[in-house]
Amino acid sequence: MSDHSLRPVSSLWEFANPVRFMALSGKILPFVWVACVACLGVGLVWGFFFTPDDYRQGSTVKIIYLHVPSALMAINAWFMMLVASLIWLIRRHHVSALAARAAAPVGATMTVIALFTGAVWGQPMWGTWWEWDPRLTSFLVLFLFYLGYLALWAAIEDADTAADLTSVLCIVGSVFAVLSRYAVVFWNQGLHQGATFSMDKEENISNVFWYPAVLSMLGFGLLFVALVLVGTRTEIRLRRTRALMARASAE
Amino acid sequence: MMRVSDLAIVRGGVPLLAGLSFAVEPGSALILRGPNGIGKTTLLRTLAGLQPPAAGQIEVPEDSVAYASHADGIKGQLSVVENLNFWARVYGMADVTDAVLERFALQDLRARAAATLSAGQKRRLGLARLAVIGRKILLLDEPTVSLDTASVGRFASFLQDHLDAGGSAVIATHIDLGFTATVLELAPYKLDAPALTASDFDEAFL
Amino acid sequence: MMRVSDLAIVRGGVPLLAGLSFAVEPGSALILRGPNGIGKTTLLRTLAGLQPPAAGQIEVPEDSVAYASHADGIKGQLSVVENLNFWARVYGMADVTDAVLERFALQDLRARAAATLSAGQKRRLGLARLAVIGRKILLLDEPTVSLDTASVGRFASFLQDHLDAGGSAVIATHIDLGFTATVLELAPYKLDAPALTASDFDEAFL
Amino acid sequence: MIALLRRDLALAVRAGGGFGLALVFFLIVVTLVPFAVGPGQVQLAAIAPGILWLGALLACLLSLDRILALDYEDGALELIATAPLPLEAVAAVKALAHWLTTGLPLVLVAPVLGILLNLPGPGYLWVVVSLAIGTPALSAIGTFGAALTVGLKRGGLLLSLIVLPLYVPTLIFGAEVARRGALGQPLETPLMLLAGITLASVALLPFASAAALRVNLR
Amino acid sequence: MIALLRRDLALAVRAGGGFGLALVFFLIVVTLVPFAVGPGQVQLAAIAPGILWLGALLACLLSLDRILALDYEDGALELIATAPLPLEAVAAVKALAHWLTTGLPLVLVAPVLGILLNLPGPGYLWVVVSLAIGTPALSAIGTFGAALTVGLKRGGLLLSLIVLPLYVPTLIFGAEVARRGALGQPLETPLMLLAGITLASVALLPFASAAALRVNLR
Ligand code: HEM
Ligand SMILES: Nc1ncnc2c1ncn2[C@@H]1O[C@H](COP(=O)(O)OP(=O)(O)OP(=O)(O)O)[C@@H](O)[C@H]1O
Ligand SMILES: Nc1ncnc2c1ncn2[C@@H]1O[C@H](COP(=O)(O)OP(=O)(O)OP(=O)(O)O)[C@@H](O)[C@H]1O
Ligand SMILES: [Mg+2]
Ligand SMILES: [Mg+2]
Repeated sequence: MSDHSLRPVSSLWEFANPVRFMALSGKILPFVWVACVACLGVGLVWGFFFTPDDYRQGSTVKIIYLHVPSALMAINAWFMMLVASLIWLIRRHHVSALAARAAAPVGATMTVIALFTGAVWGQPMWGTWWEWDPRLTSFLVLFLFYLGYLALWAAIEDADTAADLTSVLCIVGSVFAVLSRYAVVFWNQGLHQGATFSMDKEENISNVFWYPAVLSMLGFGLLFVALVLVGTRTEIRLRRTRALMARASAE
Repeated sequence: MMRVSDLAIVRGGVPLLAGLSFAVEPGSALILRGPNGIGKTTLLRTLAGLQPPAAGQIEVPEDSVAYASHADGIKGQLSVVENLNFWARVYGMADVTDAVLERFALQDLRARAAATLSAGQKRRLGLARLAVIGRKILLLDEPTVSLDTASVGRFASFLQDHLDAGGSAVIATHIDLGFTATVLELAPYKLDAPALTASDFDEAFL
Repeated sequence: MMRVSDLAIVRGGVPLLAGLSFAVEPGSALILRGPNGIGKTTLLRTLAGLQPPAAGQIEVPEDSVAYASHADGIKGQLSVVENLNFWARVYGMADVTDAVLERFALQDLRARAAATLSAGQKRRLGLARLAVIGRKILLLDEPTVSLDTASVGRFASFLQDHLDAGGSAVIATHIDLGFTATVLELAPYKLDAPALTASDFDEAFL
Repeated sequence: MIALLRRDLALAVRAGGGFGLALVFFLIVVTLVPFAVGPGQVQLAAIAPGILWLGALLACLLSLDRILALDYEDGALELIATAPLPLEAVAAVKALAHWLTTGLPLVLVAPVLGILLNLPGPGYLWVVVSLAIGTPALSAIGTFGAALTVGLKRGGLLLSLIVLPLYVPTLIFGAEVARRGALGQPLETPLMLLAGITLASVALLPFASAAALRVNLR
Repeated sequence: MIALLRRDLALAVRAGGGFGLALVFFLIVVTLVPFAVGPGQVQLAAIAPGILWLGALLACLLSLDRILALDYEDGALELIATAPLPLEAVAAVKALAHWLTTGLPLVLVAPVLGILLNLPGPGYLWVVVSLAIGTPALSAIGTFGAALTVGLKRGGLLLSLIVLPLYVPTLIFGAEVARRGALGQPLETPLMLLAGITLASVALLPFASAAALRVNLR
């Protein structure tokens, strides 16, 4: 597996070569982990212990350091799966199929974390665990998409078939996910009182909260990258072992 | 008519046969022989275009192939005649004639719902489909399963007429059909199946 | 062992055969022969107790009969060994042994999900079931369908051993299994099917 | 293609076919709702348009696995795939047949069930209109889901799982049209959006379905 | 019998088995309800116990045809019927396996879904209790329906049609217990009736199921 991993990279697509991918990802993975732990550690500790309580929300505001990053990564993970699926369908690079597969559980977990922290937060804020707010609702729908995607992967045994079908589902699903988002906003527009607490705009948030928030977002991003790399590498190793054992027993 | 060169086939990620080359001329039939599990069904599916070959070429005139699998694709709620007419229409042919029904001894069963046929009667119906769709090259997977001797003879005579009319056929079978045809033993092309299966997908990671 | 007297059978309201009397002694096999649709499957189902006879008696020791139908009752998601063990346990027998697997040439496929077997391999699995459930009287409906010659031989030798051990069998088949057995031609017992079928239910109104 | 459509329709109306059963399921779901939520008149009227849409959607859903699974199991799908029909056309015809045997009857019977739920007066028209416009999308999306899961042993529930999130936009806009209709509010926007979803699904999804079918038959 | 139970459970958890999917269907139905009826808090809370029961019932219903139809299609049911197991026991085991893979998970997940529907506080306990007591009846009744329709080509919807009316009493008492629980009203009577239905179904219906099976295999 060694020689062509040493050649200089002439095109981005070369990383789609499993050998090159393994070599490179093996090298950067430790750095990603270190950076991830650093960002998360500093961001969360800073956020939890060294920021003042919000005057309206008290200490519950601190959940934002988990909630917002996980929510962002939940969406980004699906987007990454979409790109990877397209690459698999068009260029048939096996690594990208496995990367999409590895991203799905991570993305689904992020969605669950966002939903859960949101619910925990909603209890003191809105006095209810759940509110059919458009944003929350579209997250719930996103979670359903993740479930369907994962279930389809799990139900198909043949790897090629599974990769093809899940890719098709991911693409069609993306279109419908965007549609759902608009539908949900439309649906709850008139009924939901605008009073819902929102810090959507950056001006609403003071720097004391902002810096640790950025750090933990970065940390979650790196965590996602690291987990996807680990997942992809494990899958690649698994398949390589299977292929090697198959060859060995054939000889 | 059908020309196959250096074909290799794979099923469920396991390479089965490789280096197959043969040609089937109009008016001739090729019989595939080999023990259970060697890959006859897979080969016929590949020739029918249902799965891509792992290597090699298949040349075959467009719209000339008909495939008959282990299963007959019969709709139990439709009658015998309705089943046949459906296939005839899908292939743009005329409805089934009495001659065809008689040929496959289905005339008494014509209005019977196909679900109530016995195993051999169902098989006869499945084979009669080949007579109404007007295709030249027939790919047949164990066509005589469940048939009694009289029906086997009937089917052999249908096939002989088909060949005489310039058609051709590739047939996987374990029994003797009683007419002259080239026999292709598949055993020499067999790849030793690995005990542990590696799919194409896995191979990409070596 | 099994004693049948003056049996009549009906399928879908149509009387098929009548006046059948035979006995199958321990150590002997009976082969049912007849053209497609005469009623072999129906007869075997009746003997297995799945449908009541229209007339006549069937005497058979309790808990001694095993039936193997056209379909094999295999669960595709379970492995070969899991399938066999399930049946063994249902019949209160010990798990499948390597000897049985070898006998049916399944040893290399033991951990394979049954869905990925070829037609003949599935059939071998279906037949291997008969070896693990420990029943004396086997009712077999076209057991050799899809089997290659080697497998047919293997099955015949299993059957011969079963008979030598004092078992017995009733077999519907169109081909020659290559061992000595009484042959029962069903054609003479055939009833001419009425063109319009009256079911038992309708008959009650006459 | 016409042969295929006619066969599918014939199969549906034969004994054991799906025709009428989706309808009856719709009827039953709608009947069970008052038992489940309690019989307060006002409350029922308020949720009536939504329940009608939900019931129609579930009835549709239940009949999806008949679209392709039966043909797959008895081998007919392989034979159809090797026949001289483009698979895209097969997928479109299958969706059409499903709509004719399921969606259309649901549309026609919805007003009757509206009575059971105390649907307010002007609601009838808009329930029917929204269902008529929306159900073709349900059939097209459902055929896509059926094509994705056809190879899998009894993919029934998996099929539901995959299809239901895809149904969300159609359901939201459809129910919104019906609800606004019942209240006499303006409903142009959701109506246009609903029509857009249907047109796009019907035009584009057969291609995705055919791709999935090809992979599954491999 | 234990072999049969173990096999059914093994089949359910294998890839393509039904396990977990009923759950997900439940989740989805409950999620779709607000889309259909609109997001008003008060209204949702009022119908929450009923919707949870209806969702559980439909999820159960969808998985019914797996109980026997798969075994029928591949011939295993005929072989099981000729095996030395009383058919009554087979029916009971099949119902038990269905409950373990469907009803039980539904009971466990119901409180979580209650949150989505703004179920009032005391409701959680009684939703769980009523489902725990009621779902075994759903499985037993469902197995009977499955046995009645097993011979019929894809009896899926017909099965629903036959089973749904049989589910009505269970649904009424179950939803009543849950609703009264949510409102803090006395609920002994419906609870006793619900328990009575379950006990009777579980004890007696396997005999009816076995009789139906015997006829269908004939
Ligand atoms: C299950 C419940 C919830 C879900 C699924 C959810 C989802 C999301 C998502 C997707 C985002 C990121 C979107 C963006 O940045 O544009 C977000 C951000 C946020 N959410 Fe939630 N949320 C939930 C509950 C809550 C609750 C209860 C509150 C507060 C009372 C809340 C307050 C916020 C805030 C302040 C942000 C940050 C917005 C920003 O950084 O621009 N969320 N939530
Ligand atoms: N479900 C059914 N309803 C009505 N008639 C049926 C049904 N199944 C079979 N028949 C009819 O009953 C007769 C006997 O069928 P059976 O399956 O017993 O024949 P068989 O001898 O096993 O034939 P084969 O050799 O083709 O398997 C046939 O004429 C068949 O058409
Ligand atoms: N779906 C599948 N997944 C994985 N392997 C399979 C699958 N179907 C068949 N196989 C395997 O592929 C090989 C070839 O099967 P195939 O059905 O082509 O054999 P065949 O020559 O037709 O045998 P038979 O005479 O028994 O019908 C067999 O070893 C079989 O076990
Ligand atoms: Mg084969
Ligand atoms: Mg027969």
